[in-house]
Order: sequence, then structure tokens, then C-alpha cells
Amino acid sequence: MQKKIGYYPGCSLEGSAREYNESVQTLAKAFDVTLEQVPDWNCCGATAAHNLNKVLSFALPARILANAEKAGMENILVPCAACYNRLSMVQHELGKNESLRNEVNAIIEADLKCNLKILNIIQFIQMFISDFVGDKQQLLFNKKVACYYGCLLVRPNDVLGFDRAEDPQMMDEVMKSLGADTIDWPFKTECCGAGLSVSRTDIVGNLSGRIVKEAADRGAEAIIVACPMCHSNLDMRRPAIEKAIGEKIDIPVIYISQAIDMALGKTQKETGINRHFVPVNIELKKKEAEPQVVIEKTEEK
Amino acid sequence: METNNNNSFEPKVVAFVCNWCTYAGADLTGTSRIKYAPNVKIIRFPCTGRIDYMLLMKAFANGADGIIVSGCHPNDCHYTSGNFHARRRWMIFRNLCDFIGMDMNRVVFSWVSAAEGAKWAEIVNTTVDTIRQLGPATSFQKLIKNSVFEEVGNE
Amino acid sequence: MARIGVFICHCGENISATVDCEKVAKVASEFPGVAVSVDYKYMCSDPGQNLVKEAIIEHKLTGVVVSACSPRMHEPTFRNACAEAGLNPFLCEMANIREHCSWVHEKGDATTQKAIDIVRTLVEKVKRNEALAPIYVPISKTAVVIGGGVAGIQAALDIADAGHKVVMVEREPSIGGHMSQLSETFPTLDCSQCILTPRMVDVARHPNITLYTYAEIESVDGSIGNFNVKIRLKSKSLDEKVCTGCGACIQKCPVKKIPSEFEQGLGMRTAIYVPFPQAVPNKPVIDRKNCTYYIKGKCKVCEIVCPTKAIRFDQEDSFVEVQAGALLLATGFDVLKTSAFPEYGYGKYKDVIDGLQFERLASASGPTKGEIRRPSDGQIPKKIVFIACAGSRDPAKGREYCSKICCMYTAKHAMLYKHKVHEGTPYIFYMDIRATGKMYEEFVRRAIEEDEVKYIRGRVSQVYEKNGKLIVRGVDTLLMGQPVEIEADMVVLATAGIANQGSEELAQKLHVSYDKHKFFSEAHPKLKPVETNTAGIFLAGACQSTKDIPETVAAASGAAAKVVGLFSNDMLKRDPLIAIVKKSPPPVYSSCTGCFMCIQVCPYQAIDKEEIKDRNGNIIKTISHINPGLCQGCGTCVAFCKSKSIDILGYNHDQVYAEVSALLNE
Amino acid sequence: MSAHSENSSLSAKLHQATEVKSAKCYQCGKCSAGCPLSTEMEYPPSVIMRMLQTEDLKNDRKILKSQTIWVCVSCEMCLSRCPMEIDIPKVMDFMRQKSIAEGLSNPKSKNIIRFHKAFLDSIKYTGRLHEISLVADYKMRSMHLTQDVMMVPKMLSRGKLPILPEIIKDKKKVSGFFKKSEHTNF
Ligand SMILES: Cc1cc2nc3c(=O)[nH]c(=O)nc-3n(C[C@H](O)[C@H](O)[C@H](O)COP(=O)(O)OP(=O)(O)OC[C@H]3O[C@@H](n4cnc5c(N)ncnc54)[C@H](O)[C@@H]3O)c2cc1C
Ligand SMILES: Cc1cc2nc3c(=O)[nH]c(=O)nc-3n(C[C@H](O)[C@H](O)[C@H](O)COP(=O)(O)OP(=O)(O)OC[C@H]3O[C@@H](n4cnc5c(N)ncnc54)[C@H](O)[C@@H]3O)c2cc1C
Ligand code: SF4
Ligand code: SF4
Ligand code: SF4
Ligand code: SF4
Ligand code: SF4
Ligand code: SF4
Ligand code: SF4
Ligand code: SF4
Repeated sequence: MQKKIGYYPGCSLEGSAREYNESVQTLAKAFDVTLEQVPDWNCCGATAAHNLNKVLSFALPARILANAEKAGMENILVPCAACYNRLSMVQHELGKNESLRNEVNAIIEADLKCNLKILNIIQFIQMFISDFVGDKQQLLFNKKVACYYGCLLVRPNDVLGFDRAEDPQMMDEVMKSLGADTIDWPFKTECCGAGLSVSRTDIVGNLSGRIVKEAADRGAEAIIVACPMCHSNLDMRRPAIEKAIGEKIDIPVIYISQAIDMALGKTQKETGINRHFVPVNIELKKKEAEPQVVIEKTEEK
Repeated sequence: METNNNNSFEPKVVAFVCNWCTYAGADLTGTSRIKYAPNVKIIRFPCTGRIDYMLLMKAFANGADGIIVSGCHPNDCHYTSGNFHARRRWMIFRNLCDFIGMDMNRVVFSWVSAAEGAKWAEIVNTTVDTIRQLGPATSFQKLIKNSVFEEVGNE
Repeated sequence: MARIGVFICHCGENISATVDCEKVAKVASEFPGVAVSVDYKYMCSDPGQNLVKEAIIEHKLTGVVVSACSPRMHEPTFRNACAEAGLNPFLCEMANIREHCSWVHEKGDATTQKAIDIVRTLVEKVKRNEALAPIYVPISKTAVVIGGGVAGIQAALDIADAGHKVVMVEREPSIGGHMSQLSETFPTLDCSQCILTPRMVDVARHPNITLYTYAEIESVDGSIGNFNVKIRLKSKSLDEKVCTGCGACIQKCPVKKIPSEFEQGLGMRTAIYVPFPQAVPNKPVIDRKNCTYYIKGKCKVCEIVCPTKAIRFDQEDSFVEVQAGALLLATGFDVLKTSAFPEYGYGKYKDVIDGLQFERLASASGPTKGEIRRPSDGQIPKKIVFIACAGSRDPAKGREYCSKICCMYTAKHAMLYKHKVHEGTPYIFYMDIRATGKMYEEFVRRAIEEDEVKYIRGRVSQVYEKNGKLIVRGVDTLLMGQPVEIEADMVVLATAGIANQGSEELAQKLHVSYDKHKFFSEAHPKLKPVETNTAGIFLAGACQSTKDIPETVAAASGAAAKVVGLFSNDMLKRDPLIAIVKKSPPPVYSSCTGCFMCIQVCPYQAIDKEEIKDRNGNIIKTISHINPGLCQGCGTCVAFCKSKSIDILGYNHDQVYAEVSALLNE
Repeated sequence: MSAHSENSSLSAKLHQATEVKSAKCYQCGKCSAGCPLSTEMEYPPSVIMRMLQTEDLKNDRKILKSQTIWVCVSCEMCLSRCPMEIDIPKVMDFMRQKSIAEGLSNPKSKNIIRFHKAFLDSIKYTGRLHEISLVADYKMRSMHLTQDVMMVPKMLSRGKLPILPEIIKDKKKVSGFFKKSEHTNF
């Protein structure tokens, strides 16, 4: 079966979140999905445009959507949660407000239809990966993990349509299917500090600190994320975090795509976990026949 | 009786009102001794929902220059929803009249409750003023007589 | 030939000051069909009335127009006078030349002319009036009360005490409703069961009351005075006449872990059960969904242990039909469940409970025998956070209304907790405190001042569990939005009062209207608070909107008084000014085309279909038919009928067209 | 239309631009209770809503000069829990732009603003974000020369900071948006 999908990596996946891009590419390859980049894509403008310039906050994402539409794409995968949020929101707003759409069309010199299916990484996994993991999985992700969704991926809930507003389950289910034990915790959708990473590192330390500590307190051995901003705040900002909470915590932060890659038995280079600041020292067990898993579990006691 | 001289033109206005709100409201105008123009004469209905809009045509055909239809406020209808149906039917009827080229400024739709005596006087006065400015509905009357009203007949 | 009498009143100076009454009388005497026209100083005085009576006899009048004040003032007076003189009262009309003429215009020709026009109009109308007789509908003096909460109980006892028959239909195995679940009640803190149980027993014992529990309304037709109500008696799987209520079956039933509805899931019950020890009737039912015998075909322990052999596994639902003159809806309310709150944990934290669950914890007969212990581990909570307005006043959750009772019961809960756990601290997050009843504000102040309940003004954003505590994140809006974080042992949500499950279906069966939240609608918010728009169906209690007990009982007694008032006559007398479908001789029968637009617009569901059959019973035509007991005479159907097949007595086509012509043809 | 809004309150302008009506706010405080940044704000979101409700020019100015509007990260927690579904993130967006337009932006928040500006400039010239130039640019603007320096070698060694920017083909068009945005408003 030929599986093909439009792909908008976004700027961070070309830079500080390079490993996210690598792991998504690895994942797509493993399941024979062709990722076709949106032609000549630009930056979505992220929080900066949103905060300072309303026109840009529409025009920049709109050009991306227009390029994708022009290339005849129906679905596009947007792994970065921030980009996913901006693209979805802009398409939603323009879709329902015709006069605004006309104004934006005039600026970007295009004629938007606003009918793309914009997929976040989890929707992508559900659509193309989940059903086929079974035979390909080599290692059991037999760890206790904290799935952290952040804010941009799930809110506003009525537009982005996540399964449950305050306690989403989609990522948890993916992780459970890999053999992980996911913790039930209240900070799944709390904010990590997002765009304040550079300008107010102190705040990020506080917010991300609360999240990392809560996950650690509840016995998580890894935090699973789906957003480069969450990742950089929770992984690269560990010094600020440690300063804020006054203790050292060394649980790694892993992208959901990396987690699947790991379970498929991919190398560090293929998953990109070698690029993390907090080392990913996770040993996964070989996946074996069902009864043996049961025996292993009893041994653990 | 009427002349085509606008200065001495006294508009004839018929008011179709419901028994429970506007009729009682107009009674209150009386008990409060609030004065208004004598050009308006009232016909009582159980509810605005009863008002068959052909009656309006009939009134115009018989020489009315303007019409007021008034009943209870939207959620106060004595019969819960009669005024709502009246309103809905009126919308449709109005579009129809608009379509055949009638001037619908001659018909005033309003809500007057049993407590709004002063409001009734005000509505009468403004309606009479408006109609006085519009002048006699002679052409209007002809239009109706010729187009809509033949088969309904004058009794 | 019409012979109309016209009587012009001066009302002292009230009319004659601006209207030339003599002239009006003179002009009127020349109207076609007018036999006599006179003016007089005070028409409503005895001599005035006699004038009318004598003229009727002397001139053999066929109609009377009294030109005087508003018909809203003296129509009954003059109609009675006519009746006394042998003229059908509906052949008398009033021309309003006072309120609509003499009082609102200046003295002058225009005013007199207007009075003449008004008189002419009414003369033309009265010529077309018909002699009418009031409608009488016989009344079956039995009331069906639906719902056996405190509202239904109060209403049933009031009606039964007045000497009328009552059939009470309760869908649960016992009557009592939510009040039977409450611990103590505000504002007096008296024990709920203590005041309710005797009344429940009264219902069961009352010779005028027939009680059907575990029963539901199957269908209703007919109209005021004569409803035909079909009741489904759900199978209890036992013969109530044989069962003595000894309880042996309940003790031995092996299925013991069914969450009890009465205990709001905080206690367990068996498959054969009575909801609570004081239940009325105190006889069990088998819950077939949970009984091993019905699921797996094996068990029958209850049958074996029953000393009277009362169990009937093969019993089926049965039906009874009741002829009732009135129906009374008292189906109560429910509360929103904690699972409706994502931000407070979707109902997954055991120690986040709703108000009714707290009532059970505080109740001496409850699962903890009245000790406040938290459900997760049975510990006595040291800090309880109460959250008011949970799901009420929250358009985002679909409910913009205030539930009205929760401010009070939350204050009560905090107080009860403090009385039972002296060292504990109750916190209440609130938006406003609504305590508007008698002694209510005083009650809340007592909670704050004497029992030291900590009120914090602000809504809670999130509740989550950590290390066996519930972390409550709120703010104090009276301190500039300062964050407040409380490590609580238990959280009680004062969840919104909502319409009872099944209320929409019931409303549709009965054709009563309901609001968008599915509470039943009263006929008028101020003047008809216990009546529905359907004549003969009344409302009581929380099924109309959440109410506390005093209000519920007041409404129930009000509704009962309405029923008793209705039953105080053998026949129901109604004004005959109603709609009729015009009939014509065969083969046409009626100009009605059977479009049934009229059925859709009638606000009272007064119109149904009538089949016209030939001698062999074949249907020739289906036309509409108006139920005179239901029609209120609004006339909406008349205006809607395109074929002009419906007319309304008192305001018929002939009359109103004649009025319009007469008014304008000076 | 705009002429009329010159003298009207900030709340009225907000309503006109975004359809958010401050009068709808209950003052229940649920937004402030959930806002992860409320402790960093001098006026938590519910207080901002209250200030808008007063329609007092003094309060309007305080809002535009506040740190609050810059500290808000648009996480939408407030909106998702508000019983009246008041779109506070939209309010904050509006206030930020108004604040800049009226030259009232909070001095303590200048770094946040500088960062956003540097971010947008980076896109303006290349069409995409180039993180190393962004950080360099920001440091020049904020004079926080040493902050985060420790991270750079670590990032470079992990291949997280490409030295050369990627430039999109149609970069003219994208920088054109910036021009147009100067005289467009919606
Ligand atoms: C937590 C809490 C605490 C409270 N504390 C107090 C207090 O301290 N003081 C006070 O004054 N009030 C208090 N109240 C309010 C009080 O509970 C109500 O005022 C009262 O219960 C209303 O009585 P009701 O008969 O209208 O409704 P309900 O008590 O709800 O009774 C309705 C009855 O109708 C039955 N029924 C429902 N549908 C059908 C159907 N389709 N067919 C047949 N039967 C049906 C039900 O089974 C039930 O028996 C409290 C309420 C709550 C939620
Ligand atoms: C400012 C104001 C605004 C209000 N607005 C509203 C509103 O918008 N909506 C609403 O629902 N309610 C409103 N109300 C409440 C409403 O007025 C009352 O609910 C209502 O009037 C109560 O009616 P009542 O018959 O019990 O008492 P009253 O209206 O006080 O009537 C009592 C009657 O008894 C007579 N009387 C007194 N003593 C004796 C005696 N010893 N012997 C013989 N006769 C006696 C009095 O003369 C009087 O006629 C308002 C009240 C106020 C003060
Ligand atoms: S009948 Fe009416 S108008 Fe005549 S005297 Fe009596 S109150 Fe006055
Ligand atoms: S054991 Fe028999 S008699 Fe006793 S309660 Fe049960 S059914 Fe009734
Ligand atoms: S047959 Fe059913 S009700 Fe009877 S004892 Fe067994 S499980 Fe209980
Ligand atoms: S009664 Fe009080 S707690 Fe209940 S909804 Fe109304 S204000 Fe809120
Ligand atoms: S609207 Fe008229 S024609 Fe139609 S069913 Fe009713 S009575 Fe008959
Ligand atoms: S007059 Fe009104 S109530 Fe009577 S049948 Fe017609 S619509 Fe129904
Ligand atoms: S949550 Fe909404 S209603 Fe409550 S204070 Fe905040 S903005 Fe106002
Ligand atoms: S969007 Fe802004 S105001 Fe709202 S919760 Fe997030 S940070 Fe606070």
C-alpha cells in the first residue's frame, strides 16, 4: 500500500528539535509512509506573531496552508504542537469567517479553500502506525511513563478536538500499546512556559519544574512529549528547573515518535535520543510471547 | 369625507388588538386620562393569533389609511404562543405585500401590555403622524380592491 | 329581522363631558335594524339596568348594545341583566365609548363622531351574534399524582383529605424522593426522615389514596375532567399481597454488591431489595438486571427462604387504567454527577463527592451511621472543601441558571461537619451567597460566625489527588485574585440541580411544555405558577425548577387546592367562545381539506382528527375536530386555516368583517 | 467607525475588535485560579477583566502598562475553564498590540517584547526562523550577553544549532507580508 502525506516540519524541527524530525522520518520510513514536504514552507510565526502582529499571525500560517493546498495535499502532518496549533486555528478562523479569509487571501495572493486535514503527531500515529506496530515491535517499553500533552496540542479543545479536555488519553493509549505503564497525573495539560524560554527563563524554571517534579514524584521513569517547546523547556532547561525546585531530577524527556522508534529497536542515531541534554538511559526488554511477559512481571515483585 | 389636501387630511386608522394586553392597555390610557388623536378606532380580538391578515386588506379596501396590530409582549401571550404565530405569519404576509408593491409603512406592529397606557397613546400618536405624512391611501386602496380583494367581497 | 336596542350611557359627566350622548343616541336610532336607542345618566345603576330589561321585553329585542365603559368593567353586569329579561346573554355587547373615547379625546365633533362609529360597529357585530350556551364538561373526581417525593406526598394528602380519590404513581420501589435521603434540613436542622416518614405512612394508609410504586405512566389521553391514564406496573417479581416484608429474602440473597441508588453509590444493596429501611411500601422488589436467576437461570435462594412463598419469577408487567379529572406532576429533580467535571477529575477521585452523597454520609441511617468519613479509606477528614455553583451559573457547561438550593445546603453541610468533627475545617468556595428565605441569611451567618466556616469568594479551577490529599486550586477574588491552594481530605461539589431523568418523555406524553433544561413550564410565571398550559394538569415541586422543601410543599398545596377547586363542581363550566370546525351536509361534510395546519399551531393541543365514515364504516374523509374541553378560544387556528373551515364563536368571520366595514363606513 | 472608538473605553474597543464583552465576566476568578502565570502578574486575568468592566481610563492605562499582558503565554487554560467562555487569550493579544501601538509597554517586560521582535525579524529576512541568529539578535537587543551562553556549545555539539540559516525561495513574498501588515488591520 502506498501511503503518502504532506509534511510541515516547521523551524524548530530543522534546528533545536532536530531529533524530533529525525525520529518522525525514521518512524514514517519504518511504516512505509512517504512524507512530502510542503513546498517552500515558511515559519508559522509562532507566539511572536500572535503577540505582536495580528496580520502576520494569519498571513504566515495562511501561506503554508496555501502552498500545501496548491501542491494538492489533503492531509498534512505537523509534528510541532505550536505549529499545529497555529495552522489549525488559522484554518478554523478563516474557514468560518469569509471576509477575513478574503483579506488574508489578498495579502498572501492566494485563494484558500481551508479544507486541509491537519494532523498532529498522535493523530498521525493513530492513522498510519498504531494498527501495524504489532509485528514490527521488538522491544517492550516496560517503563512507567508520564505522558505530557502541554497546552498547544489540546487547547482550544472545541477546535482541536482532543478526546478529553482535562485528562486526554490518546498519547497514553499509544504508550500503553507499547507496553508502558502510564501514570495518572494532573499536569498533563499544564503549561511549561512555552515561548518565555529565552526571555523569562526564571518563569520557565518554575512552570516546567512543577511538571518534572510531579512526574518524578509519581514514579515516572520518562516523560513523553509531542512538542518541541515542551521538550526544550523540560530537557534543555534542566538547570533552571533544578534551581527553581531545589533538587536534581534526571528523568529523560522523550518524543512520542522516539518512543515508538525505540520499541522498534532503532539505533540512537535513528531516534535522535543522543541529542538530548538529559541522557536517555533506558533499557528496554525484549518483546516475548505473552506468557513470558507475565512471568517477568511476577519476578519484578 | 377625505380630501386630497394634505393639510386637512385626517387619517383613518384601524387598530386590531388583543383582549388581554393591548385592549386592557388602551383601557388604562383612558383611566389615566392620557389624551391621544381620535383617528384610531379599535377592534377587539381574543388574541393577535386570531387576526387573519385578509382583514387588514379589507380595512384598506374600505378606506383605512393605516393599521395598528398590537398584542401582548412576546413571552406574555395569554395563550402562550398566539402572538408568536401572529408574528410569524405576519412576516410572511408582509413579504408578500412588499412583493406586490404595497407600502408596508402603513401597518404598525407593536406590543402593548395591560400596564402600558402611556405607550398606547404614544403609538397612536406617532402612527397618526406617520400616516398623515404618507397621505391618504387612495392608490393603495385601489390596488387592493383590484388585485387582492375581489373575491372576498364587501359582505 | 334584527331588532337591536342601543343604550348610551353618560357615566355622569365622564362620557357626556366630551361626547354629545344625545346626538349619538339619535344617530344610532337611524342605523338599520335598530329598534330603540336611548341615552341615560348611569346605565349600570338599577334604573339603568331596568331600562334595558324593559326595552328587551317591550321591543322584543334580538340584540343589545350598551355604549358605556369598557366591557372588561361591566360586560357581566349587562349580560346578566339581559339574561334576566330573557335574552341570551351572548346577544349583548358593549361599545367602549369611555376608556377608548370620551376619556382620551377632547370635547368636539370628532370625538362624538368616533363614539357614533364605535356604536355602529358593535351594532353590526351584535346583529351577527348567536345565542350561546356555556359548555359543561363532567368531571371524574380522581387525581393522578405522578411522583411520590415530598411534593407528591403533600399534594396527595391534601386532595385526599378534601375527600377526593388520588392515585399515586411512583417509579421507584418506595415513595419519599430526595427528601428521604437528606440528613437534617435547613434552616431548622430538623431530621428529614423524622418529619417525612409519618407522612409517607399516611399516604399508604389513606383510604382515598391508591399507591402504585415501581410504576410509570404508559399513556395519557382525554382532557381536563376526563383524562384516561394508563399506568404500567413494573413487575416486582413477587406477590405483594402475600409478602409480609419479613426481609428473609434480602438477608440471604447472594448478590450483595450492587451500588445502592438510595445511598448514592456509597453503600451496597442486594438484588432483591427495599431501597431503605423506612420504605413505603416496605416490601422488596427483584432488580432483574442484577439478579443471578434472571442473568444465569440459577439461584432462587429468595424463593427457597421466603416463608410465605411470595416470590413470582414469572410475573410480568401489568397495566391499570384510571379515569382522572386532573393530573399532578411531582416528579422532582436530580443532581449533576461529579463525572461532569473534567477539571475536578471526571468523577474518578473517590473523595470528590456531590451534595447528595454528603447527605448520606451525614445521615444517621447512612452508610457511615452519620459519621463523616471519606469514601476512599474511611478516615475522618480534617479539611473539607465545598465548591458552590458547581455546574450551575456555568453557560460553558450548558447551565446558566442558579440552582437556588445549593448555597443553603452547602452552608448546612459545612455546619453539620463542624458539629460532628470539631477540629475539622470546612472551606466554602462561592461566587455569591443566595439565602433569601425566612431565617436563611441568619442560618448562613451562623455558619460563618459561630461555626467558623471559611468562606472564600472565588471559583476553584482544579482539584487533583496527590499523596492521598486532594489539592484544590482556587483564588480569593476579594484579595485581588490571590491564589489559594488547599490540601483537603475531601471535596464536596454542590452540583447543579437538573431535571429528572425521563422528564422530557413524560412531558411529551402529557403534552405539557418544558424549558430548554427540561424542567416543566408553568402556565404563567407569576399568576399561574402551579398550572401547566394544558388545562387540568398541575405542577408541584422541583420538577418545575429546583426548589427547597418549604417552597416545594407550598407549591404542592397550591396545586392540590387547584385540583380540589376543580373537583368542587360536578360539571366544568366553560365560556363557549371557542373554535368549531364548520360542517356541511353530505357529500361535502366539511370544507376542511385535512391539511392539519391547525393541529400544529394550536397552543393547547385542542385539535385532533375526526374520521367521517359511511354506513359501512368506511372512512370517507378525515377532517379536524376541536375538543371543546381543551380549546381556550385564542383563534390561532382560525387565522391559519386556508379554507376558512374553522370559525370561532364570538369572533367569527362574519362578525369581524362586518365590524371592519362598519367602523370605516361613516 | 474608528473615529467613534477614539474616546471610548478600552472595553468598548476590545468588544469592537474581538467581540469579547467584559460585562459578561462573573468575577468568579476561575481563570486566575488556573492561570499558571498568575503569580508572575501584578493583575491576574480576572482582575484585568474587572478593570475593563470599570471603563475607567486610569484602569485602562494600567492594563496597557502591565506586565500581565506580556507574561501571559496564551496557554488558554483560563478560556478552557471559564464558565462564561470568555476568550482571555484573545483579550491579551489585543492588549499587547494596543500597548505597543500606544507606546505603553511595560518596561520590566521589555525582554519579552525584544525576543518576539527578534523572532519576527528573523522570519522577515529568511522566511524561516534561524535560532542562532535569533538568540544573537535578542542578546544584542537585551544586552543579556552571557545568559544561555553555556547552552550554545552543548547545542552545537548535539547538532541542534545549524550555523547557516535556511532561506526560502520566495522570501520576498514573506517579507512583503511585513510591509503589508504595517497598513492593514483586522
Ligand atoms: C444535597 C441536597 C440537600 C438538600 N437539603 C435541603 C434542606 O436541608 N432543606 C430543604 O428545604 N431542602 C433541601 N433540599 C431540597 C429538597 O431535596 C427538595 O426540595 C425536595 O426533595 C423536592 O421534592 P420533590 O418531591 O419536588 O422532588 P423529589 O424529591 O425529587 O421527588 C420526586 C419523586 O418523583 C419520582 N419520579 C420521578 N420521575 C418519575 C416518573 N417519571 N414517574 C413516576 N415517578 C417519578 C421520583 O422517584 C421521586 O420519588 C436539598 C437538596 C439536595 C440536592
Ligand atoms: C420595590 C418593590 C419592587 C417589587 N418588584 C417586584 C417584581 O418586579 N416582581 C415580583 O414578582 N415582585 C416584586 N415585588 C414584590 C411584590 O410587591 C410582592 O410579592 C407582592 O406585592 C406581595 O403581595 P401580597 O398580597 O402578599 O401583599 P401586599 O401587596 O402588601 O398586599 C397586602 C394587602 O393587604 C391590605 N392590608 C394590610 N393590612 C390589613 C389589615 N389589617 N386589614 C385589611 N387589609 C389589610 C393592604 O392594604 C394590601 O392591600 C416588589 C416589591 C417591592 C417593594
Ligand atoms: S355603565 Fe360604565 S360608563 Fe355607564 S355609568 Fe356605569 S361605569 Fe359609568
Ligand atoms: S422473604 Fe418473602 S415475605 Fe419475606 S420479605 Fe421476602 S418476599 Fe416478602
Ligand atoms: S434469585 Fe435473584 S433475588 Fe433471589 S436470591 Fe437469587 S440473586 Fe437474589
Ligand atoms: S444557590 Fe448558590 S451555590 Fe447554588 S447555584 Fe445559586 S448561587 Fe450557586
Ligand atoms: S387548517 Fe383548516 S383545512 Fe386544515 S385541517 Fe385545520 S380546519 Fe381543516
Ligand atoms: S381557538 Fe386556539 S385553543 Fe381553540 S382550537 Fe383554535 S388554536 Fe386551539
Ligand atoms: S473565569 Fe471567566 S467569568 Fe470567571 S473571572 Fe475569569 S473571565 Fe470572568
Ligand atoms: S492564556 Fe494567559 S491568562 Fe490565560 S491561563 Fe494562560 S497564561 Fe494565564
